[in-house]
Amino acid sequence: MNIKVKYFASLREQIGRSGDYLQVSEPLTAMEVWKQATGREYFPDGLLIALNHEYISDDVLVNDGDEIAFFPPVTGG
Amino acid sequence: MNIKVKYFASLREQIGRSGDYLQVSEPLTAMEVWKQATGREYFPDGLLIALNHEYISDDVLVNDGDEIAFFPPVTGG
Amino acid sequence: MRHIEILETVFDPCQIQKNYQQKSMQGKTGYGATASFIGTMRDFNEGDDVAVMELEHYPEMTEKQLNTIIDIAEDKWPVQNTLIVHRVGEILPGEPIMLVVVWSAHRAAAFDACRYLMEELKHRAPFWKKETLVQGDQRWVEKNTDGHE
Amino acid sequence: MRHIEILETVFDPCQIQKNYQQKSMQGKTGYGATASFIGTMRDFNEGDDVAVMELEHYPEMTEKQLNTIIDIAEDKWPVQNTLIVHRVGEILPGEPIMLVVVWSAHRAAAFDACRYLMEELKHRAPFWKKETLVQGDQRWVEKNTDGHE
Repeated sequence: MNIKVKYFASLREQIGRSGDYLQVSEPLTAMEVWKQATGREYFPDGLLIALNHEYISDDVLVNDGDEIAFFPPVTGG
Repeated sequence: MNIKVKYFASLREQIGRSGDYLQVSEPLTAMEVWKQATGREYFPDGLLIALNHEYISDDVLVNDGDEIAFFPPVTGG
Repeated sequence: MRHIEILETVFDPCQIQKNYQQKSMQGKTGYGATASFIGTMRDFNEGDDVAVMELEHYPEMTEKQLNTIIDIAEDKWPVQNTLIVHRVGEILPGEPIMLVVVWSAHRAAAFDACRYLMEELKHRAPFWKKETLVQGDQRWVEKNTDGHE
Repeated sequence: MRHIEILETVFDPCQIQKNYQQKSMQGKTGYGATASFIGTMRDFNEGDDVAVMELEHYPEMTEKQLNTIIDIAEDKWPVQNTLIVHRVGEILPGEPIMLVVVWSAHRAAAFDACRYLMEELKHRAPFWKKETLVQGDQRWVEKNTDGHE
């Protein structure tokens, strides 16, 4: 199973890359993806998660072929 | 004493003229100006009054040189 | 800053907004928000097809009332610049009737002031509309609809 | 009708609004109200002088989120047409960042929908601003200010 992971803005800079390709053997929650992809236990306060371009909470399951993104609060407009 | 009276929109059409010059011997209230200028006792519901381009109520005194206007509800915008 | 203009001929609201901003805010970069409203003549009103509209006003009072409502808006919000343009005379469907633009540092002030000016203009500025219906009848518009209809 | 555009170069909001209206509403005379909002880059933020701003976004998600908020606005109000334009990339003070325009038959719907789109865009659309101060420091804008500040 392949999961595409993306990071944006200040998080991208902190992590030092714009994304990861994760190979896993079973569906993971968004939080598990975060931990595996970044190697970090701590999930920053206020960090947002989008699964296939829709906002989700950290307990939603991520499946094969999904694109998941982590990013700080948005500041457009 | 001279008072300039103006009528606008549907009121102008009903009265048949756009204004009057009133010559009076003492200050009158707006309502008295209305009656003398138009010859009408009845003051139509919702009619607005402006004295020197500011809204007033019908008991305000009109003085020499003033311009008073009567008109229906405004519909700009 | 402010500018009020009463026009007897058709105008292009986007172009006027652009030209006025270029002229009046040359080099200024402290405003972050511009809210604008354009009123356009519709081809219908109260269920009838309207062919043409005649807009009458009371020139000296119009100017005074519009200045007063801008004064109040400037007291209530940190408005940096205001533009009000209003047509009078014969107006055809699809033609702009009025334009209100407000520039401010922040969007809440720009939105609130623009809407306030719009509502107050409708309530206080001495303009009157007379419609000629497609069938030929003429009628004065009797009452401005509420902004929160 | 709707149009969403993400631009990497400077744009003229008044001109875009005018061109889009001419193109999309040719011959239409049923709309009476056009409310618009332009966000412009200020030369200050949180007390500091800003020299330049870098606007990053998440392209596929941006488009999807903007379509969703227009869907919701169309459900809530009788909106006839919507235009949203947003800059990305390097932006200088005085340059426009975004434009939201709503066309409707009535002004309340146009104003309410325009403001709603503006607020929702700020809350949901995946854009991020990084400021370079005049002194040379760089910083990410951490939080969008409340629309009712």
